[in-house]
Amino acid sequence: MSKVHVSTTINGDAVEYLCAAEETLLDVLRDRLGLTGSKEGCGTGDCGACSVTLDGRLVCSCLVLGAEAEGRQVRTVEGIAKGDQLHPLQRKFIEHAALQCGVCTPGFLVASKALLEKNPNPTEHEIRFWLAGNLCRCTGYDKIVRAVVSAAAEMRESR
Amino acid sequence: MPLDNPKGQSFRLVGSRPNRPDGIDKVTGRAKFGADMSAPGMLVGRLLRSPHAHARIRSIDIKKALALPGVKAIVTRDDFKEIEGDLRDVSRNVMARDKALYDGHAVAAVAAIDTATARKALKLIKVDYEILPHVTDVEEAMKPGAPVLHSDLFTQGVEPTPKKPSNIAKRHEFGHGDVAKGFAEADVVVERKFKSEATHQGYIEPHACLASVGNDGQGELWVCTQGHYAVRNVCASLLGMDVSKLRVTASEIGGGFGGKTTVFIEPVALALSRKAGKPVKIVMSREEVFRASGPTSSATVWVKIGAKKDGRITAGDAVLKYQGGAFPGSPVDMGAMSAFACYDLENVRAVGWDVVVNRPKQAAYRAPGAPISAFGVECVIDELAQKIGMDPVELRLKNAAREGTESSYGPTYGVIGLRATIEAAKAHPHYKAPLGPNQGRGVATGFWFNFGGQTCVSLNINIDGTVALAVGTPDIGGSRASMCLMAAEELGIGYEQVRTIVADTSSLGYNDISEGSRVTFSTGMATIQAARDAVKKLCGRAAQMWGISPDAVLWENGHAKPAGANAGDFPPLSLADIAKVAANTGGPIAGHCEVNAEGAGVSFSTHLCDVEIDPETGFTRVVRYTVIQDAGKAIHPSYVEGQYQGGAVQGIGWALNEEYIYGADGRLQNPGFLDYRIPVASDLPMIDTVIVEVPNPGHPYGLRGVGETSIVPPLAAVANAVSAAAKVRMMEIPMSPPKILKAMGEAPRR
Amino acid sequence: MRYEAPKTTKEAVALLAKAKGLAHVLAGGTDLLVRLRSGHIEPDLVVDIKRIPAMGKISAVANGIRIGSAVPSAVLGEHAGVRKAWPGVVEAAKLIGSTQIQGRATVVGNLCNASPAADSVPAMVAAGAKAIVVGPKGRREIAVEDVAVAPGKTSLRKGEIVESIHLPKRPPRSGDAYLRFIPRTEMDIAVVGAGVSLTLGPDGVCRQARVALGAVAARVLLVEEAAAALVGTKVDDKALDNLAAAASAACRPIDDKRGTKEFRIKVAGVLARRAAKVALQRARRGK
Amino acid sequence: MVQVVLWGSLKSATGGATKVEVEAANIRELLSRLGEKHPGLKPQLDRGVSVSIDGKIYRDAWFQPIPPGSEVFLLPRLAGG
Repeated sequence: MSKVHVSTTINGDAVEYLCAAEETLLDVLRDRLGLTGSKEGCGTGDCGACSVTLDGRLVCSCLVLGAEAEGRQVRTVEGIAKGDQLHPLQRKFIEHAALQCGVCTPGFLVASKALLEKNPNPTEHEIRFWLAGNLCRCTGYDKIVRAVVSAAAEMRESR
Repeated sequence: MPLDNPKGQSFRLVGSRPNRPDGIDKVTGRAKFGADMSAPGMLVGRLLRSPHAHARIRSIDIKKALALPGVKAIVTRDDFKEIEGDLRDVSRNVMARDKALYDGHAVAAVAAIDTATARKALKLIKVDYEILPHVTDVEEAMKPGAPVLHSDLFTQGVEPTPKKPSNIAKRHEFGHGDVAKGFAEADVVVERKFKSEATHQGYIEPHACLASVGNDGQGELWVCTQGHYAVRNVCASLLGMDVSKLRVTASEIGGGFGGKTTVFIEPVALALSRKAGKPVKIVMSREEVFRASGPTSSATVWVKIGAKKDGRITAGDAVLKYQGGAFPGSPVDMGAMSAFACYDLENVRAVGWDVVVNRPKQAAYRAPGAPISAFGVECVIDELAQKIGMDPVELRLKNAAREGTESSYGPTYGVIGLRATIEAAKAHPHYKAPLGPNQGRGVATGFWFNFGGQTCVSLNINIDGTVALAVGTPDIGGSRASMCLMAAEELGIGYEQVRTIVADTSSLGYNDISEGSRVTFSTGMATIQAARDAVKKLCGRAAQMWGISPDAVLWENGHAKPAGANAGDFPPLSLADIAKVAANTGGPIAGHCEVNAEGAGVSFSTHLCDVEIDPETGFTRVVRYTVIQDAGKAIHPSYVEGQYQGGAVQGIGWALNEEYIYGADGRLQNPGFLDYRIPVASDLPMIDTVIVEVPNPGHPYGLRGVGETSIVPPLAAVANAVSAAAKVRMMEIPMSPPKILKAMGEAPRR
Repeated sequence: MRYEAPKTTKEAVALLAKAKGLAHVLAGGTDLLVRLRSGHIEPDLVVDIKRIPAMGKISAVANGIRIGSAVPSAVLGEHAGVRKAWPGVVEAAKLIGSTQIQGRATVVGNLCNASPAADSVPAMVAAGAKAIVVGPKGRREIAVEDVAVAPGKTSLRKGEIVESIHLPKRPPRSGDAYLRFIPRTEMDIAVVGAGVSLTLGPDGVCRQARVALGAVAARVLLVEEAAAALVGTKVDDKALDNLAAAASAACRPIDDKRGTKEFRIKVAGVLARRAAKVALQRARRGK
Repeated sequence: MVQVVLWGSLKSATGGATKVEVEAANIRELLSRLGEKHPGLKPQLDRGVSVSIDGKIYRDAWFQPIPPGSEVFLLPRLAGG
């Protein structure tokens, strides 16, 4: 069984890897590239813990084959902060205690960032529906929604 | 440890909301959870699970699988010695012996060079099953003639002990007074039977571990667990290892809620690693989590409550039947003890039946047992209020337990906050807000014991005056922030100067599991004591430097100072000043505490819930929700609120849409997040919280555990709201739309 | 398993036609990868069609709109032309899974997965959409309702692939809508789905209508009796009552973990009525 | 003498009594005397119990004193989530 050779860009860096045809992008990120920030909560696209963007589009990396990333731009939670500068969403998640166990947090951050890039001023309703594919079992979502609202406000002001 | 100052205390840091110390790790992807660790030469472990609900295992043939290139080890029941005593059932749950007792029960495991090979190997293992009749429903399992799971299970707690085995493991009874007399005095009696389905804790991180056992028999285990010391002790027993030879490190944990208080894959990974001589990682799939970890009980609950016309309750009686899965030990005892714990009753009784069925062995789930019995009791209270024509909050206030009440489970309550939460509910704008069409409001109260337990911490003063605090209770919801706050409060230094870590089992003494809402209470108490121990030593060093008696030194705002003019006139020494010269004054300075923390204060919560029902489809939406709970003292209010909100939402899910669905074949039909429907962000409103603080006399800062009580009232709060909106009493949860629509259709038109 | 990402439809067809063993088309992959990972299927070949330029496009054609098979729902939802002409189809496509799923899932994948509960299918059936099928023997056009023949089974022959969906051009005063019932607000599979498309005359009388129901039978149903209840009326309460009754009467559902027969039958009528009302409003607005 | 209240299902081991009296100054003494006086309780005592003294629940503490006249309850060993 020969492996697929893939050249892609992850968080802005050119990356090459070999993967099995049936291997998912999530497995590649976690097991081959050591990017364990993306989590597997279900493996069926129901929890959003593995959220990444593929050419700017929010997807579950458990439902993308590693081979499909050829020539694409992949962005993961590891690429959200710029060096030692946290993204406003990351800061607001901490400040608002929007995480308890933190395992869903990478997925929420990637998804929230994708939302704010598309809609800088989302309503609570829009945030809740955009994030419906990200499950959190600890917080009841209240503080997560508040953190996103607050980050959006800060980002609009600094624009 | 008693409350420092019963007259009220003021804090410098406790009660503030600083950023958590592990925050950055968790927002950048740097935090390492169970599945995030790897080791050189690591193998992939996978389990073969029974597809049958109940089957005798005649034989297991592993020859072909073992011959597959890339397969390094296979373990079955033959690799686990027979164990008697406490751990027998744990051992049999980890790996089936003579029988597979539920769909998903582990029967073999493979370690191979990669996932594909492991998967292929599992298919090559031939298990010869003799399929047996099964039972998954609690009432069915109690009937004479039901398929019996264990031929050596004889009901305990009944007189005389039966001669025939059955699925009824135990009868519990709690209460006092004379319920028959109480009902005779009642003007109004409400009697109802309720049913609740099994739910899962639904932590987002599946169970995962990485085991490595060397040829010298020394083992290392990296695992997501609520209690790594317990994992160590249990695994060592199951594998016949010395406890000292197994070092367990707790990874970051992606949710537990009680579900990660026991072992499933950990002993298997260790056994595979020992056999293969290489590290083995096992990560459960979500399907395995649902089929083969520890969901909670399904149950039937019968409740009868009688009251005078003025609302005074004269008697309460309940019979609870909880299935605990394939082995004895459902939390029905705690369900029975807590059923009426919110009320001041002269005549009360609760009987609980612990029943085994062909389902995975239940594990603790947030206030185990209590939400189910509270569901029945609080719904009957609601109906009683309607019958008497009394406001449901008033009825609760009239009968609420208070200091001096003989609790329904025995002990007399000390200072408790129940009335304060009910009064706060009554005064809350939510309770007075008008309702829209098709909306209904529900109220319910809840109780939980809260626990203490064995705790050990070590507080080390670093050379620059910062502090390293090592605790042994995994941080499941931000507890490190609370520990930093308490240590800094005691030492009089900044929050940022304390760093709390969760130490491995070889670096710190034994700690009980992070369960029972005990961490902030017990580890907090130990942290305070360790800090006080360190302060004593710091004062001693200062005394030495000043050449005065240690008794003449006091600690204030992070500085050693002479206690008074008689002690001498020395400029204060800061913690950093003393730390800097520690080598010259006697060596390292550290504070320690080893304690079995007692004195946990019970906690109460009152919830308000508004729902709106679509009368044509039964679709139900929670439109407003308020949690009011006694925290004793909130150390980090943000994380206290988080516990209130999270528990409430788990309860909302339980009430509306979450359930284990078994088919006629005894197999679980919905082992995934698609059809096991936990609440998503768009299902919910903001969850309002009110933190009530009635100090616990058994803790220096007055705190009470807050982790569990919040899941106790929601089942009934939502049921009462739905019943009000639908104008028909709902007695089964989850109240999924088909059930609501059916009930509305069958209800007499009003 | 072999992974191929051909650049043309012709190549894709050739790969599938030649394939020995089990071959699957990979569009969004939101169903395929779930089955692949769980071990429910073990294909020998997966043909990724997302590198075929024509399949990734939405284009206006003379007699309507063509949606390529690899167009994800999110992209469809951002397309002003489709949103204006077929809001019901777009809202149905937008109901497939989460935002993350939307970034991948395609309406053609939804169709070829052949689930009776597929959200986009009743809307496309109501719209009178056609599937453009390319195979070793050339190109053919089939009605969307004829693609799925049974749960998990399509009428496509070996080597055939759906290249695009064709949505017809709309006459003035037309509107469509899709509604589904799920117990939560998101993330569930439809327990019942109802798609309605209708066209009004200048006098406000319904001239033409199509009603389709999902998750109430082994296939998505095109319910002619329900459509007949609307045609020739002003879509008043009486017509809507008749529509609801006809929709409920057409259901042949099962009891399962997602809902009961009784519930599905009742709610099918409720949703058909509600969807018709939305479609009516849209038709009245659409000059 | 300490009066101990047992929970309902232990009645069968004490000949129907839910209140029993033993001589004990702390929890360890209490438990061992209970076991001696009512051997039927031994299995449950071995499996683990909690003891409530004046409203405070203790799970393990052998040497916790039981002041004269205390309200003492024997309870199942409890665990949380």
